[in-house]
Amino acid sequence: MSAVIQSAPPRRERDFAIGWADAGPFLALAALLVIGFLINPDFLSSTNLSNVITRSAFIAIIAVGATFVISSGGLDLSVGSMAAFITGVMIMFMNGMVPHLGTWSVPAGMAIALLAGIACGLVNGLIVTVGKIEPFIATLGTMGIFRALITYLSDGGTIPIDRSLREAYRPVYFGTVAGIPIPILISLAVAAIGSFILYKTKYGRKCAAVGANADVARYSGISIIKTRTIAYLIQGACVAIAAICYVPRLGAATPTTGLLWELQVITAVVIGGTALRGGKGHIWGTVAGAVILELIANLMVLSDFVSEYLVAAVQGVIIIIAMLIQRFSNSK
Amino acid sequence: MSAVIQSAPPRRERDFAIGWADAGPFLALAALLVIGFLINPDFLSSTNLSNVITRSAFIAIIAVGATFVISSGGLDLSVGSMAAFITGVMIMFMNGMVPHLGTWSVPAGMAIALLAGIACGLVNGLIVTVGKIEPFIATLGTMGIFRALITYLSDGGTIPIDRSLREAYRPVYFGTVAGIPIPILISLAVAAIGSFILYKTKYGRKCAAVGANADVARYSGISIIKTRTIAYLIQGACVAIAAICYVPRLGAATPTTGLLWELQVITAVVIGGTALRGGKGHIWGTVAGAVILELIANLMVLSDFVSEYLVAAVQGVIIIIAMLIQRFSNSK
Amino acid sequence: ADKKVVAVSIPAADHGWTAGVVYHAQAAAKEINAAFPDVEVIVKTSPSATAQVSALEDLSAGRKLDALVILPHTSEELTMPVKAVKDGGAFITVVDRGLNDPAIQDLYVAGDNIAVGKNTAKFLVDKLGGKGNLVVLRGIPTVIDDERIKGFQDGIAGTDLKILDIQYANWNSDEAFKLMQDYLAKYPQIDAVWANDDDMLLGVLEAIKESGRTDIKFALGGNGMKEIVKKVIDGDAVTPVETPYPPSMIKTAIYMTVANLVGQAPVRGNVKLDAPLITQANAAEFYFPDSPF
Amino acid sequence: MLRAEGLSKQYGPVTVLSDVTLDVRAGEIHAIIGENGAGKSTLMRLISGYAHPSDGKLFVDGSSMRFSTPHQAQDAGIVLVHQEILLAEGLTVAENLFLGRELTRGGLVDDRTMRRIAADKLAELGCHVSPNALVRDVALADRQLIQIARALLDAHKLVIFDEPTAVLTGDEVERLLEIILRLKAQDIGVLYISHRLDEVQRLADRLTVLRDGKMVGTFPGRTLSQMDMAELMVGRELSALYPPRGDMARGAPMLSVRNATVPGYAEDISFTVHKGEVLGFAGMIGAGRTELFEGIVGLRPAQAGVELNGTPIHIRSQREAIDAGIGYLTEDRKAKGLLLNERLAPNLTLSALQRFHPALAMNKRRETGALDSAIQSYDIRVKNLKVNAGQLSGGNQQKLLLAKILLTDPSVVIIDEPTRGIDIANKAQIYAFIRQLVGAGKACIVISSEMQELIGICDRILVMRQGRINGEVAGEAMTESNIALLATAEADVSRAALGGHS
Ligand SMILES: Nc1ncnc2c1ncn2[C@@H]1O[C@H](COP(=O)(O)OP(=O)(O)OP(=O)(O)O)[C@@H](O)[C@H]1O
Ligand SMILES: Nc1ncnc2c1ncn2[C@@H]1O[C@H](COP(=O)(O)OP(=O)(O)OP(=O)(O)O)[C@@H](O)[C@H]1O
Ligand SMILES: O[C@@H]1[C@@H](O)[C@H](O)OC[C@H]1O
Ligand SMILES: [Mg+2]
Ligand SMILES: [Mg+2]
Repeated sequence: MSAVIQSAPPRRERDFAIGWADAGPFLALAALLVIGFLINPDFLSSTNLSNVITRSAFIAIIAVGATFVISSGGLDLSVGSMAAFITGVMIMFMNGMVPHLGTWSVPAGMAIALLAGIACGLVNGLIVTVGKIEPFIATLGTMGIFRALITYLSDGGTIPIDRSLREAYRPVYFGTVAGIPIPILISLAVAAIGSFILYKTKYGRKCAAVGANADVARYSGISIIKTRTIAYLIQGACVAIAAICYVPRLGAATPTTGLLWELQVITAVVIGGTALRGGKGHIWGTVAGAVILELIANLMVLSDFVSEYLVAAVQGVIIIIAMLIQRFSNSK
Repeated sequence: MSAVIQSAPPRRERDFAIGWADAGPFLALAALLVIGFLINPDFLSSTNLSNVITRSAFIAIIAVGATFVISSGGLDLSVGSMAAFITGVMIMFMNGMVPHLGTWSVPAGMAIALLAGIACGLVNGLIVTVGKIEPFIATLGTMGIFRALITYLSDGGTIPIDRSLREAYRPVYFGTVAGIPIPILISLAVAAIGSFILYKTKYGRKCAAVGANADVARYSGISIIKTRTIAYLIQGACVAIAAICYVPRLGAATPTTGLLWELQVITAVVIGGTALRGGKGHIWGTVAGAVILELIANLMVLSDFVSEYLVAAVQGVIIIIAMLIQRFSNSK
Repeated sequence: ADKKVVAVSIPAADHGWTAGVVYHAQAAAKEINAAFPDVEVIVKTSPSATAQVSALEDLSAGRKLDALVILPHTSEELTMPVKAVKDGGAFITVVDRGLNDPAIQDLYVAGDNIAVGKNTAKFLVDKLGGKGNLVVLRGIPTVIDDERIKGFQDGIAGTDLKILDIQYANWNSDEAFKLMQDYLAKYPQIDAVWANDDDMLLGVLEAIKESGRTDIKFALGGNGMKEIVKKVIDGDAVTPVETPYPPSMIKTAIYMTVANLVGQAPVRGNVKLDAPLITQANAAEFYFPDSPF
Repeated sequence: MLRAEGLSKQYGPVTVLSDVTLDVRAGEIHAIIGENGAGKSTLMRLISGYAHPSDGKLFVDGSSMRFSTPHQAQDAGIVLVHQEILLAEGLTVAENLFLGRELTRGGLVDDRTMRRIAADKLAELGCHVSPNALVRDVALADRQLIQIARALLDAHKLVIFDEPTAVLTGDEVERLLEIILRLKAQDIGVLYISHRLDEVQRLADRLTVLRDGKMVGTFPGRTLSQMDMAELMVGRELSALYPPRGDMARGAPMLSVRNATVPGYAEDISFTVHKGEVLGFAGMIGAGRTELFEGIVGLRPAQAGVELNGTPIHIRSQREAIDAGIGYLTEDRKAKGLLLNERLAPNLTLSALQRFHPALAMNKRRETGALDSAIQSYDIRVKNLKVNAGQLSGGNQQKLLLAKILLTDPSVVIIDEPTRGIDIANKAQIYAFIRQLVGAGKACIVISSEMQELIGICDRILVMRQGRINGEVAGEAMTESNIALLATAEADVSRAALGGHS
């Protein structure tokens, strides 16, 4: 039977093609940079760009985690309040440890933050997978819970980081390595690890399969519960990393820390090209999405012709236009 | 092949199952009433219940519209700011008309509100369908736009309704017919019309079909663009009706009117049993969902043992438990 | 055993200042409930104006209120609902953000927002010699915010102080940090910054510190947050003054309301807390290291 | 009545159909045959408005037509029953049947009438699902019947069936063929695609053969033998369809199942399959075969005592089954087998990911190698390796799925409908393959709705009826009539008929 003559040999897979479909968010980003420059040349100044990209790091880092969750068919509305909660727990722990550990309480606090993040992710994951509750509702519930916990921990006020730790910890947000701000480096590292996991490991395949068609995944011997739960764990870890970078910025946790971050995070993921209904995730697109959002906000301040009342409107319009650019560039 | 021809035994019917599956939100509602009574017997007093249900009317009315949008596979994050925007436009129009129309400017204002709502819905619908932008992003964009517009219209302050109209307009929220508060009657009417449209008309079928499987719908000659756009129009009209009921309660439009309603609305729809990924919508479940949310908030006020800081946490926990009750009751 | 019921309705702790309000309200309730056996003070927080209206309905549906102490989320939206409570026979105390119809309140306790803006402005006019570039961060769209901005604008009127830019940062330190970074990128020469709330000032200071810019002579806030008052005490060069707007005004209001109820002294009218400039000289009076705010 | 002239279709740089000319007369049954991937479904999609020709013309009753939507084609009287199921799973059977053309009374949808008509139409086809059931809950075969009923709801000039019988069993097939003959009698044109050449032989007035996207020719029906047709399709001589049954003695018990119960579907089922044996499972639609095995491999709740190579094992999930060496190939390749929007390689390796991850990272070269060899050994016809699984022709999807399961290297292979939609040449190849498997010391269970296929390749056949095993046939007793009897009649009756055998 194998003697069948095959008329044309199949074409080899070409990997560039993938890159092209992914280009949407980067094109939108480029367009934005050009527009920004035309509006105000200061926009492209290195201080400004570095400020903006550094600021986008939190959202980018959290959004890398969200790419996993969304890719696996989930959603997480709790990331903003989770960030606040983790920040609070971390600072309280560090402050408490100062008498014993001195500045070593900074790394100890980081470890605690990671643990707390993973624990929060686990809670979300289990409610969604084992409890079988629609992710939107489940994480809306935990969003309220985490937010209330930080309010409770802080007595509604702020939890400032101990003075003696400030200077030791400050560089994590304000420092640079080879001229590049540390949060940028961290977010690049997180994205690199994220894309390695998503594109190169078994788990990444499982994640995309579960999001694309849960039945097919199940029939292929993939545990949906495990895969989705792990995605939430990754999300929790990413939130913790973002919190770790965030703390030195203002040096305190407050009940408003991370407010509405969830919306920005989801927006970054979607602008980046990952579909909300699950399936293939686009880590680098997500990062571009996070930068786009922060650039738009920055552009609003730098440009002079928008009334302060209308900033949100112009922002909305630009987001929609950015999506149109992307849509347009993707439809060959 | 075989000559034996014998029909297979008829399959078991599953007619009851449909009714039973719908019962989930109502069971959760019942459970909540019992718990509420145990916590504070005042909870079941007719004044309290009538207050709570009246209040839930806005969310219920908007959520009926959202049931269409979500059923057709869309999502609308802009409803809260749309409500604020419509309220503002309506009040400004009414106030401006007082010299010419006297109290007749109230019905005129209502007409304008409806028009404005439908126009907003049209904008959302077209961006999503013709612009082919993921609904989450599109309506997040318009959410910013509507919010900014109301801030702009009100100059950052409030747009109060003209004193001379207050008394004429008041009954729309505070009046009763046969002892039943008018907003309850209106929301029942909206839900009844909604379920009529969704379950008894061709359009309703199209809506569910588009949400369940867009390809199949398209192949069946159903226009996805038209169907989804109409869903957004219905959503706009429902927001307008909610705004109309809402104005006499607060007497003004402000930049914070309707803040975060979108989350409550979506939660009501999902608690009501409609899946976020689209398909069959459950109008009455949605209404029950809206009442559940408002009851939980009410319970928080009536119960005394929750620290004010933890209210959101308890609310989150109750929402998750309500979903579990529902899930449990649905799995035969 | 007929207790007099005093309901306290305030916004949820959504930023530092409101957190202070919640703290002081709860403290007052605890103290009074312990001290006066026939008075019961119930504190309820609400995350939005709508929720606050609901809370009023809920509080008065269950029991008869003898008094209501309210810090309204927004003025306009709460006016009618508070009137409804008043019609039910309760004594009404309004705090901070006023109602639209002053006839409703029996007692009004508030800070002077116009003065907050004006006193800060006057200080800047004075120190900068009536000349210079300013940037301003404002809170959320409310009357309070408007008044402060208006007071400030009145204060610099007629001088050569110029407001280069004014934007919302929602009384949020994070947003203020970003906004200040962007102001710094946009304007090469800024003489002074005014954030109309200390939460925002924290973000502003961090952004200035990080930029290393030295052209900014003053960065001022307002509200009397303990961290900022401490700076004034320590003689900080960039933040040498502050205006008070103490969240403890809620406690004052609750005590006055209870005093009225238990009959020792009928209390009516307006109490306006001054917003004098806090300087190194008087700062100690305004410093409460144990308060959360 | 319908004339297609010089139709061509390209997807990007790939030509899948070139210059096909075809005409269908009223009252004619015109069959289209060809190997998997020959372009049959593509041609049908062009004719019925689901895809647009790159070149060529369509004439209906002499006037030139261009369909931009299937709906327009339907208005012109042309309707297609898809090879792959196209129904909205979240809606009920009746709602699907009438989707886009609901009956109304006084402007309102008239559910009662629609349900009644739906039930009648389905009963005509021998399908007894409730019109109120959600399509999600009905078996695959029933879904196919629903699709057919949907196409037959309105009167059309031309009805196109793309492999309507692939998922049906004898009973339903008979009924469908009757209905097709009735259409012909009503002067309606029928285009009929099937890999079951016996059906083609019975029905076709004329038949058109496609090979690799090109016309081989149109021939008068009934004059060609099945072997002739097959050779026209593949362009060379074919050997026997079924491989010789090895004279290997059946080995030790490999997998034995005791008292398996899948609530609602199968009860108290026991059987053993031996090393080197092909065990068949026959039964009518709804007999519960699929659910039985889904239960055994941990895909649905079930109780069963399972022994593998004499060791009792407890399987709670598909993963555990795969790891234990039991592979199950689903009958529903579209919804449960393949990620249609994913490339071929990730689909192939999805059940056996471990193998391609020697270390942390995936070994891409190994994966590409696996795809190459799967394409080679299963003869997957694909012109462009960049396509998604959903873009493969139906038969080639089935081959990819088979390759996917076998990549896990199971010792017991359970194949639910192994040759669904596979052309005759490849069927032979798959049969040979199954023989090869058992020859190599594995055991194989084949669930099939094609009795001939079971008889052709199995050593032994168990027949299920209403969730129970109703009898067993082996050797000489493996005849269609015996199986049919066991599948439909009470055990006692059938035992009597079989002379006490089993
Ligand atoms: N959307 C598409 N993009 C690229 N190639 C496609 C697409 N659809 C079909 N093809 C290719 O066209 C060829 C013909 O497919 P078609 O489905 O018409 O075959 P078929 O004759 O129906 O086969 P089968 O008997 O297996 O159903 C295949 O090689 C298939 O991969
Ligand atoms: N949704 C359902 N609810 C209740 N019973 C069902 C449902 N779907 C199928 N059944 C029943 O389950 C049994 C088995 O169904 P199914 O048709 O899948 O069996 P099968 O033997 O695998 O058929 P096939 O020949 O298609 O493989 C039948 O008795 C059928 O009536
Ligand atoms: O909440 C407001 C506070 O932040 C502002 O600074 O002062 C007035 C308050 O109403
Ligand atoms: Mg085909
Ligand atoms: Mg089956």
